Amino acid sequence: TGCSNSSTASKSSSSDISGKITAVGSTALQPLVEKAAGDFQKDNSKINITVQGGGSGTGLSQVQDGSVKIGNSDIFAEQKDGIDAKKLVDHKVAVVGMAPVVNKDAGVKNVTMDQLKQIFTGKITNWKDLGGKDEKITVVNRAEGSGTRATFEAAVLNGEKAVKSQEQDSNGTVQKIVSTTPGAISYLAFSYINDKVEALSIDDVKPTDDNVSDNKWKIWSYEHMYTKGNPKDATEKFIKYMKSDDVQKKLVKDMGYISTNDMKVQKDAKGTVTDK
Amino acid sequence: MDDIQTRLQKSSRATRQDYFGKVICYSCIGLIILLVACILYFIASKGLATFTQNGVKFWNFLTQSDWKPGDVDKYGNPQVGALPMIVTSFSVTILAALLATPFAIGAAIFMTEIANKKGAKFLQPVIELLVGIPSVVYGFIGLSLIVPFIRGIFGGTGFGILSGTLVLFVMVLPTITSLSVDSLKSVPMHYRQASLALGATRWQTIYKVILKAAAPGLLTAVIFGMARAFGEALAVQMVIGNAVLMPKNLISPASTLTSKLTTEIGNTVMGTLPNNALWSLALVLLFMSLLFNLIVRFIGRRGNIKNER
Amino acid sequence: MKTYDFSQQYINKIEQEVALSTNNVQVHYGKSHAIFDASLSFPRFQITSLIGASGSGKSTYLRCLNRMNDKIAQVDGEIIYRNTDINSKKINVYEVRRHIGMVFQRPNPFAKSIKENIQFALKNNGINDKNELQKRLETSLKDAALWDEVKDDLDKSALALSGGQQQRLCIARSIAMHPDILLLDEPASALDPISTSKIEETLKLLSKNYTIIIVTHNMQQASRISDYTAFFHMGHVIEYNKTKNIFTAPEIKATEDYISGDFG
Amino acid sequence: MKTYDFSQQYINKIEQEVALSTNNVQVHYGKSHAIFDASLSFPRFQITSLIGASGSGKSTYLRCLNRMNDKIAQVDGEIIYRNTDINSKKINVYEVRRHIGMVFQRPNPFAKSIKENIQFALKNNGINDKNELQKRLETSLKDAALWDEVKDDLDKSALALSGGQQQRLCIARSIAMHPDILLLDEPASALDPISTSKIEETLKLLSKNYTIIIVTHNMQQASRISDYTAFFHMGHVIEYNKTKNIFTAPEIKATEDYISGDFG
Amino acid sequence: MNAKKSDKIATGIIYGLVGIVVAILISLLGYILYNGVPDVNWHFLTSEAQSFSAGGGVRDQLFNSLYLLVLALIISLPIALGAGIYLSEYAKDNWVNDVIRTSIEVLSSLPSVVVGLFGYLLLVIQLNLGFSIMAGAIALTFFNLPLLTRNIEESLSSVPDLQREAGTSLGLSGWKTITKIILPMALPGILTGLILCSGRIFGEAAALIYTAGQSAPSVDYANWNPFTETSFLNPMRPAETLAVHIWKVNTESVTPDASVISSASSAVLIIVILIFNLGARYLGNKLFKKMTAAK
Ligand SMILES: Nc1ncnc2c1ncn2[C@@H]1O[C@H](COP(=O)(O)OP(=O)(O)OP(=O)(O)O)[C@@H](O)[C@H]1O
Ligand SMILES: Nc1ncnc2c1ncn2[C@@H]1O[C@H](COP(=O)(O)OP(=O)(O)OP(=O)(O)O)[C@@H](O)[C@H]1O
Ligand SMILES: [Mg+2]
Ligand SMILES: [Mg+2]
Ligand SMILES: O=P([O-])([O-])[O-]
Repeated sequence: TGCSNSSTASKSSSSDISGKITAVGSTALQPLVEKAAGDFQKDNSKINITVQGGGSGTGLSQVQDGSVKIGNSDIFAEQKDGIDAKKLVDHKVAVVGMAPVVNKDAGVKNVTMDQLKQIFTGKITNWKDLGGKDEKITVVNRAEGSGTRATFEAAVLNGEKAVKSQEQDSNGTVQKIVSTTPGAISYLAFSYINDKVEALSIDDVKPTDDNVSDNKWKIWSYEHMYTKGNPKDATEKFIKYMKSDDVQKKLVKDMGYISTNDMKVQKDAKGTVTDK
Repeated sequence: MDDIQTRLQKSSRATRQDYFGKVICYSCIGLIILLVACILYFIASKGLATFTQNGVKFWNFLTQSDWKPGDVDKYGNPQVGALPMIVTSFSVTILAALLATPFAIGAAIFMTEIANKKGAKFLQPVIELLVGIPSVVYGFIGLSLIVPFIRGIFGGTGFGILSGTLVLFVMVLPTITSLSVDSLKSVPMHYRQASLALGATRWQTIYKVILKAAAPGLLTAVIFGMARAFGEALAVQMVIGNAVLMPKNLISPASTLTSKLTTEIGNTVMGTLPNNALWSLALVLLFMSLLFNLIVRFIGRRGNIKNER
Repeated sequence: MKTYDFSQQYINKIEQEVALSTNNVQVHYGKSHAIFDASLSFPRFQITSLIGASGSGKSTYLRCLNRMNDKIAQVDGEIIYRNTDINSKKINVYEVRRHIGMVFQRPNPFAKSIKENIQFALKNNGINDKNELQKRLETSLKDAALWDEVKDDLDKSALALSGGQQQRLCIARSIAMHPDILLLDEPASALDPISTSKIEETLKLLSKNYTIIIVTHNMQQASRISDYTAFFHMGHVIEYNKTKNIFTAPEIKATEDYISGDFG
Repeated sequence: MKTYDFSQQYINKIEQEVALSTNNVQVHYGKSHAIFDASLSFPRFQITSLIGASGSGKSTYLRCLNRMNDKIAQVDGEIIYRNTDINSKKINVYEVRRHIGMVFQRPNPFAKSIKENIQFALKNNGINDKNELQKRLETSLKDAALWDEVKDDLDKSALALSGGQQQRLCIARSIAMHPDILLLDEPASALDPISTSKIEETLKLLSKNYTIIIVTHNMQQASRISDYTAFFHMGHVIEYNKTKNIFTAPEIKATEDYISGDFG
Repeated sequence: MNAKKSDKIATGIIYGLVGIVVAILISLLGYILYNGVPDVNWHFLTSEAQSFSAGGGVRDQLFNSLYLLVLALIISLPIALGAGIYLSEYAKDNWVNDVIRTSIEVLSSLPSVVVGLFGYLLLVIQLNLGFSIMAGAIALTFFNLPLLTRNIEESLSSVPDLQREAGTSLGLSGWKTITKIILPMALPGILTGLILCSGRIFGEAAALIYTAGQSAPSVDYANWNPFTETSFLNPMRPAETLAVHIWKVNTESVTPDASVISSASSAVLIIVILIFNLGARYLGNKLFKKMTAAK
């Protein structure tokens, strides 16, 4: 569009770099990037950043096509069919932990990893088998292809297929459904867990940031910002800003994410965890 | 010869105005046709790719009930079976229309034939107001009121076709009502006079004369209502359960074409089978609404008296 | 327009049996007063014409007689039919209209076939016998001088008829109900002379068994067919008398002026 | 209906200047043949009546004369106006209609004020002078015998007028355009005798400067005002002659029967 | 008495149906307003939205909704008018026009997401409009066109032919007759369609997520030059509408007071629509009276 660089002359700027960045993709990451972009533009008024959602799949395919500068994703590009990960450069900007959540009246607070797997593959169907109430288990899954689901299934299901069940595509809806449907179970990123739902411990490990940082809590993933090839100019500057302490120490925590700097381990695209 | 004679032969301002008007109108309709063609081409090219490029068999797509476009079954065929969603979409649309039509037409009759001016004046803006409530809001109200209500009465989770139908019922009610009001209003006053003068009661006049004369318009209203029900996603998605299962009853979780489409589209990569498969759903949607249209048109034409001028 | 003294009135008392009469009927459209104190009696089995200039209130008055003004205008006063005030709230208006039929100035057939136009109201009134329906269809169309033109095409839409044919259909539709009284509001203003004279003959014949009240602009028509004539002027009934008297020796100047205006 | 020999015709040749004439005009509505071979010449500055039974094609023929049947019916043959065949494709129909005005059976004023009804078309034809507009408004309303009734309320909606007033407004609207020829399709069928006679006077006056063709059901009207009369029967022009001759000594039996039907 | 009885029964049933409809309408609106209105205050209406802290408002979203409405109507109304006039005045009764009518109706049943994605690929990417109000307005036009066109066509056809004859016989062009005589008479009907469309624009989320976008960058309400980046009138900026905002806080937001924002926004939306509807009706009737000299 023709009107991107005509106006900003009046404001003082600490940088000469100008340009227009569009970042599209993961809805989970969107608020963080949006807020960071707002702060960033205060000092870089010649750089115009548009942040949009659309889903990780959209983010990855658009950045691969070159339609946008940055593709936000909850999963590794390698995990997504139809994406040529070699063309893309990964910038991990945060870590997010996920936990199984159940409706409060299920009466269960802790499960083993194996029990969890059996619930989601449809082998355990009543909470009383887990020491809870005599109530049918209603599994609420995330949409196929969602980053959260991919992470959850990689950590829990061990290659087995999930039972056919309800599916929802957003964290907010899942949270609402689990909190209002008796016997419901699903999983959420830590940031969406509140006191209306019960977050389960697994094998007596609590879902906390600390437990994620040393991989005691196994269900976690990175938030990625992908660029096509190495980022240049404005994009490079913005991504650098995302990784800076300004963002990592404050915004990331505010949003309920874990800073990559705090992690004691690292994970690769195949899910192998190694010490940092 | 004279002035008038030459003017008869020459074009005038009126001719130019008419030409101008025609150009405008034809270009507008042309633009719309172009747009429709574009969208159709776009959906068809993506939707058909599932069958042409990804080798899914069309018949399996229509008749199987496993939907996991990312995976293959034990014979190595992609699992792209849309039957449960087709059935569910049909069910909620038809049920919602069946439920809403009597209410909508009742309300429309009330507003045009029975109520005094004040009653109609009050009802009209209220009904139009409902059109503007975002789907999400309907969805959330459905989730917080209708789903627990159904759960309380019928047991189960409360998610399912019934909840979807009820939400859609409320959503299409204003559309059908206000379009019905328009078509009832356009029935000439003298029809009512003629019928009343013959000693027909108000109901006989409404039922046998007015509704009959307004039938095509009422059908159009219902079509638009069904179209809205059909294309609705965000609200239905929250209350129908979104499980790709053959609906066994009205209260088990199910999934419509649109809810599936909306849920998954952002998580798939353009050009891959999971993405194309979703566009195939959109294509089915398009065909279904075409079908509805043709059926209703057919009914409408039969109900109409011939050689009217 | 000349000015007359509207308190001047000549209303003849009917000595015969009265089929319908009005006492002090007043009509208001909102605030405008359209009919002032109309008190007339219509003799049984006779034809009465209502004449008067455009806007004088003929249609308004006529429409009161079978309650067609309900909801449109405010009608006060009494309308007596069979010893009952049919202008009262408690009255079943549908029955009133069934016994007091009406034909309008502009033809208003339904968008249905010719046959259905006639049989619609009959069926509504519980006449379902095929033979009876067919008989009424035929006789009413014949009486309205339409049968010959449409007999081969009874399933054609009524809207495909010419204006004149449409009006005759409306008359047939009314006659088919076998009403007691027939009100007609300029029924022939859209008809050619042949159809008009046929209709007039029909009305003449019908008047053996029906009481007929007709609004007309056509002085000849009024003098030809009607037994009594009422002259309306600006909402007032100025003169009411035997037609003969009205046309040959009107009592009031306004009537005379109007009548002669036509022949002048 | 009686059967006549339609090949029997008596068409009088006009010796005066001719304002408009048709040669072998045929009209088809789809497959139905509504006008057969109508060839008539209308004398300048005279009034010609078209009479005939309902459905005989009078309106259909009249509507051809200013191309109002375009799109509705298939019209073949020649219509000659100012040495030009105005039934040809190349003709500017808007100019035709501007010079050959028309008034319809049912009053059709625009849903605008009385004033705008008259001035709308004038303005569209480039008449923007305030005085001229005002003058035409006044004279046309006066000519149509409506001025006195509406002069205080020219901004009132035309739809609030009575049927008769509406029709007179439509006549005024046409006259205001200063047409060359004026076509009227039963313009007085909705009018009372006083307005009718005013209109008739107007037409008489207008015929000094205009050529007038009028469809009417009213034999008296035809005989009172018109110089020439054409009798239509089932789509054929049966007889065309001086009005005097038609009404006193018709050449053809069908005409005689029709005329006398009215007075019979 | 049979007919009279059935008249009574039918009237009773109609009253019953209307009663239920009214009950639904009232309770629905009551529910939304009851939950939302207590949280609507001046601060809420005039402050910016917050991503993850409480106390955010809907100033920009509210403005965006209205601006988008205006733009969408500016684009779709003329096209729908042209097309509606074509269908009611020029279209002959043949199969071509049947196909046109059907395809317009089919267009109206497309799910919002599909239109949104189509708009995204065509407008945002292909035509390089970016996520912008303009792209959103054009996408919404796809929805509006069928409903508006149909509505205009019907309103025009319900004007009696006598009026067309009147115009034609005075030597007016068809176009003048249609625009100056028929159209004003059809105005009340057209208005209904317009209001319904506006409702749809206010309430639409799915199609806008991919076109107008879901972020509301802060804009300068003092900058009236629509060609500058920061102007609130700039049609090329991304713009989250109220409906999209409601969707976003409900689905993905981590704002602590998400439910408050959502219900308050819904209430605001309803009030705005109400004001808009009444205003449109008032102005429409005034216009109608002015153009037709009706009292
Ligand atoms: N529906 C109405 N609302 C308001 N005023 C009306 C209505 N109908 C008629 N009027 C007015 O009442 C008066 C009487 O009208 P009415 O139609 O009874 O006259 P009429 O004698 O039948 O005239 P015409 O011969 O033209 O039919 C007129 O001034 C007319 O303008
Ligand atoms: N639009 C039309 N489509 C088809 N047929 C028509 C149409 N208009 C008129 N006709 C037919 O053409 C014939 C002539 O009709 P026309 O209206 O010219 O008769 P008319 O002499 O004017 O009758 P009237 O005195 O009743 O007005 C009639 O049979 C009529 O049914
Ligand atoms: Mg009258
Ligand atoms: Mg005619
Ligand atoms: O963050 P998601 O990809 O699971 O929506």
